[in-house]
Amino acid sequence: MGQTVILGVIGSDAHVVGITIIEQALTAAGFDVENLGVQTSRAEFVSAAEAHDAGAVLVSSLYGHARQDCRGLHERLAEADCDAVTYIGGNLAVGQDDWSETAEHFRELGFDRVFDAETDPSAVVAALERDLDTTVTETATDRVRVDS
Amino acid sequence: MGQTVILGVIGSDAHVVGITIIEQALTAAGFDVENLGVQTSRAEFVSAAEAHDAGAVLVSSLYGHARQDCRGLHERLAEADCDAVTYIGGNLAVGQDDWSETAEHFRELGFDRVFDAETDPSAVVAALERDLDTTVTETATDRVRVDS
Amino acid sequence: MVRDERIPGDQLRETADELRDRWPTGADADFEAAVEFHDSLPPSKRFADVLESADRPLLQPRAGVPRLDDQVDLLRYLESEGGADLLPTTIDSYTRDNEYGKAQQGLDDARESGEDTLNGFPAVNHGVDACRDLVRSVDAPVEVRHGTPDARLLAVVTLAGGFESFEGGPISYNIPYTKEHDLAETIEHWQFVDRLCGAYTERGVRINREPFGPLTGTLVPPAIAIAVMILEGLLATTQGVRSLTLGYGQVGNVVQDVAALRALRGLGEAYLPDDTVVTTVFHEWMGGFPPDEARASGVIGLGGATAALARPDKVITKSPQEFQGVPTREANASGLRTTRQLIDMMVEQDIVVDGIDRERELIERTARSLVETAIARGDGDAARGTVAAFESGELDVPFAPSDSAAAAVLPARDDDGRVRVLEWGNLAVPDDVREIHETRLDERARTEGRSRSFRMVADDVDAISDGKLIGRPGTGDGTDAPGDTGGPAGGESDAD
Amino acid sequence: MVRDERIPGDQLRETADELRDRWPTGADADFEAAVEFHDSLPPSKRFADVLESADRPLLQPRAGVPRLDDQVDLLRYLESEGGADLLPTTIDSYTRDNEYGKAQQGLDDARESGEDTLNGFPAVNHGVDACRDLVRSVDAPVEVRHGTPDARLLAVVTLAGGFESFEGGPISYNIPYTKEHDLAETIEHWQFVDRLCGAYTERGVRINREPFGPLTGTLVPPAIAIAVMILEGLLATTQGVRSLTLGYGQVGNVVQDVAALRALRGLGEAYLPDDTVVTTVFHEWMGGFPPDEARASGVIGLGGATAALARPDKVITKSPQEFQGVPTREANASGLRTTRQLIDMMVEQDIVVDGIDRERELIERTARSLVETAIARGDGDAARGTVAAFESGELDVPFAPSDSAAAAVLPARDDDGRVRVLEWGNLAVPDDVREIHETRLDERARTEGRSRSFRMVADDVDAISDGKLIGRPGTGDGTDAPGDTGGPAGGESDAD
Repeated sequence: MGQTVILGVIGSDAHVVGITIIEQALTAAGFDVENLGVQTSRAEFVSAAEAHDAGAVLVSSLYGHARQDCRGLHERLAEADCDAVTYIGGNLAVGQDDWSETAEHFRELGFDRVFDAETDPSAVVAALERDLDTTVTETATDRVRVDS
Repeated sequence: MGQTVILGVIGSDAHVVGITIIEQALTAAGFDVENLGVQTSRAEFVSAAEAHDAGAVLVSSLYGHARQDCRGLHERLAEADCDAVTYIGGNLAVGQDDWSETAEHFRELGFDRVFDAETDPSAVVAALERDLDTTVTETATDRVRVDS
Repeated sequence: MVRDERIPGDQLRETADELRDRWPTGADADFEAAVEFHDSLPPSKRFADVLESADRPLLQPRAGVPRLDDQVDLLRYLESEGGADLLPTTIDSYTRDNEYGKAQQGLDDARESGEDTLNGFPAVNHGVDACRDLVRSVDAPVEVRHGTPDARLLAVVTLAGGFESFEGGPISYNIPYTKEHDLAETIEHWQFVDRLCGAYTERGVRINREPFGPLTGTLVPPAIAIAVMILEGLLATTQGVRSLTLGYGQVGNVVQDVAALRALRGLGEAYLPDDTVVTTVFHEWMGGFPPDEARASGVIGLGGATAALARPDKVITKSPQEFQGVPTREANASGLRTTRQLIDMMVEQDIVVDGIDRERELIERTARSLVETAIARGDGDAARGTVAAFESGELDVPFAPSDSAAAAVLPARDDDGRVRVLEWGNLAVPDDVREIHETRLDERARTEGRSRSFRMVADDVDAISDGKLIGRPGTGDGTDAPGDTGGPAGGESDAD
Repeated sequence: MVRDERIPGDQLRETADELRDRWPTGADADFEAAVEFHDSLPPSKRFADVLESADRPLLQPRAGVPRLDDQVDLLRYLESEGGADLLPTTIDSYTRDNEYGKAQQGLDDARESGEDTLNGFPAVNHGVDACRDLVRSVDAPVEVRHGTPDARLLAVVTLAGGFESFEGGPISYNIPYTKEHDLAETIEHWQFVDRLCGAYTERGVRINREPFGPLTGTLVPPAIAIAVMILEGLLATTQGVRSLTLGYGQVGNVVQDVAALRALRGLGEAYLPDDTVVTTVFHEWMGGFPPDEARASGVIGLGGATAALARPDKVITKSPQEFQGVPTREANASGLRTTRQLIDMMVEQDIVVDGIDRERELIERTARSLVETAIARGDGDAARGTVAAFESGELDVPFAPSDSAAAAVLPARDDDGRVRVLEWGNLAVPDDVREIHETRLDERARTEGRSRSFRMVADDVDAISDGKLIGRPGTGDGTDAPGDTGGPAGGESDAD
């Protein structure tokens, strides 16, 4: 497992502000980041993870269709022998669903961590530092939201 | 019948802007005006009309209780041998009543002219000039509202 | 004869005892117990301290319903959903007329039927304990807002009940509100109220007093409002008031409103004793509102924007339902939040508008002339002088229904929308000030191709409710603006 | 290779013929008949003339529903109840993706079920006659608003259908809207659209073109938006466009917004040919809105106030329901009326704000540098240069999803709330301009006691929806503001 972090907005979603900020946070924290941008397909996530020997795949979704968009992603990653940790974050369901149920759903799909849209990027950085067991530049932990 | 114009807001009504403007319009047109102000009782209208040998009594009402407030006014004016013409103007009924019905009601009470709240003061001036058969300073007829 | 002199302590007690006999609840208004109750309140309910230490304009709505539990619910709602920083309790009309029997009937009816037949909270009838329950039940400080010429018993009960701010004054709650109340007598009544506040102040309970700045609420020239504020402030401080919030009602011209608020603060500090803390309150537009919530929100938005520029200590907000009378609590909270959004988006911006100092200087010079003329008419006594100056018309308020005022002054907007004086009556202002006003009004007359006349006044009174600032000919001519709900556009709003 | 050269007439006809074969309704788009239809329209429906001759800012909402009769009703409502001066027809997403088959399915579904499954008016599917019915059914001129990278067939049908204004452009409808559209190809597509407008113009039907100024709608530094407007304006005029409305989206800082609108107009007139009439359009805040209609009305109020100061030719209004997506027609009309009230109350006032010229000079200098760098990269050719400058990142748009832009630029507000550049990427701006931005951002960092970092960006993106202008630490931290309807506060709004 490498150290590169793959980042992208899945499906037809074009919300770019959130991953732009996450990218900045990860880069500032010393990670190698490959930002696939908005409207990224499952296949693009998988091939990027393969090509970069990714340590982590971070999926963003803000437009409410994450369930459909993520279906089969982990199977394809497994087929590609990718052992990267996977996170997902954003507005993960349409409407006012119960969050713990939503989070459980995505954990069952295979995501190692599930973040809501109010998550501070520093929380993602901290999680990655633990999960990738790497030493990176120290980062402040000001609360910053990533809901867009 | 004299030429003095008696002016006042009847009942417990305290809306003063309208009669202030009417007073200005009449004074500018050359009339002698006795402004009784707000919260004027029927009795006060009658005694002022008597005292000044009024040519006209102008009643203003903006708060919706004109029907009750005017009841008996004309009988008392007659008792006092006052032959002044009488006008009423303002918001003469609560809510969105039919105007022609409202106007008819006040004519039946004895008012010679009935004006709504959108009336131009110059229309009142013109009516008085006809009714009092007097020559007064010419006045412009810009449309001015008297709804307050 | 009324004099601007401090009421002796024994006379205060004697009058208070007399007043307390006028209605059964008066008996519970024990001064010592009241001081103890105030002392028990947390710092967050100390009205004067909260207001005077704020680092941004605090927002306060108007609100009053007859029943205690409803009033508690309403105020809590305005705190939580409106973000109100300071709370009001608006008193009903019967209480304003000292008709406690009728107020009782209304309160009993409301309790029985569940319907509100009173237009406010009858605090005298509720009595001291209910007032304390109210004060205890909310988080923010609460002020008594009313419109009562003789508010002595109301003050005795509500101050004992834990309210720490009291609106009104002898001029501002007489001249715009009543026809026949004698001004000298009203001054004496308010000397009692102020002296009572002073008595609390001496015991460490610094009651905030707030003269009502908007007066008749209709195109009041700023200098007139400010002169009244200064005179009421002088009368109040004589009686021992040490926390004074002077008021001003928005006229809608940004430069003039900012200039007026600065003049108000400046003259307040210049004329009032050093041991008095002077703050300012800005009332969002008090004249006629558009009969449409969207356009009303625009009027409120301009109020918020002006407050962000002028930074008064407090803003009294309006609701988008202003046109139709008493707003729902939701609309009331909306007005608070629209105002808050404007202030919070603008208050950190460095927006310096030209010409404010020049307008401020004009306002200050005019207000000084009015104040000093009044004091001179009383041979140095502000109370006697106020009565004399109103009698002579040297001090005057446009559209005042009171027999105590000449009401000969008529205002009109100039070509820039600033409120100027069209008819002066006997108003005591320097000739050069008059010339400035007349020149400005002539400019407007030329722009509009008509002569300077009362028709401008009539047009201006309706302009904002018709969707404009200035009543130009050919606009506001009865053709309904989009969103107009029909019905005549009311050009006058009941003061407060 | 794309070049900024006029498409020859025969090539225009050839491409038009090809496009008309792509969907059955194309056959009805006969150019001569279209010119005749435009000639038959009354002066009040001539978009360019109405806009260019207005003596006050005209208001225009956004609105589009699938069915023709509903669209007619909606537009009539916005005219009569909102007082809209100019009307829109917003096109659905399938049409924006050139998926006319899917749009047809959506339209058929809407007609059958009565429910709207499309998010706009599928004008290509409706065809020329239906568009003419729409234009005939309303009183004001109508513009096509969309977001389509390849809008050629849409232009063929809607211009033949009597629309006289067409929004968008090769940069502004690519960079903020799509990921994979090639910029050079999009420029070629828009050269066709502009050339078609030019063909109408030559025949006396002066079609108005409106590049989309707000771009990504999220803290776009004014100079970047203006540079894009100038480049799109140059490309359009090459093709014969003679009525251009350049756009700018409110950032919320009054001085910067007024300065930007003046810079936009000034540079538009400086760079574009003399025979082109340049007007400006101000978009009310395009970023995230507060999840509360009252606070949203406050944001709209600031938009109206800014428009009153800056006096653009047109204002695109927002609705108080912006947070929840497509507004009801009532809310849409409300946004119009709130804006109108602010403008009409303020526009006659002489409000001169300090510092606008200084900010304008900074914006103009920066925008000139961007424009001239782009043109230089194309050896004098604006089309080639635009592609090259975006590829090198010398021209860049923050938060751009497009692969054609570096999207390396990151904006943040300074201590006064003005949008500055935090991360420059390769943006082609003079060193002294960079220094000014950095100094200002350092000031903010000092005020907030934190380092200049992307965290400011994240905080600023959410600030207005959280009720502030500047994202200070310790504010907007997830504690709900009064009136918050719950749910995460969306920091981004879909562009247009």
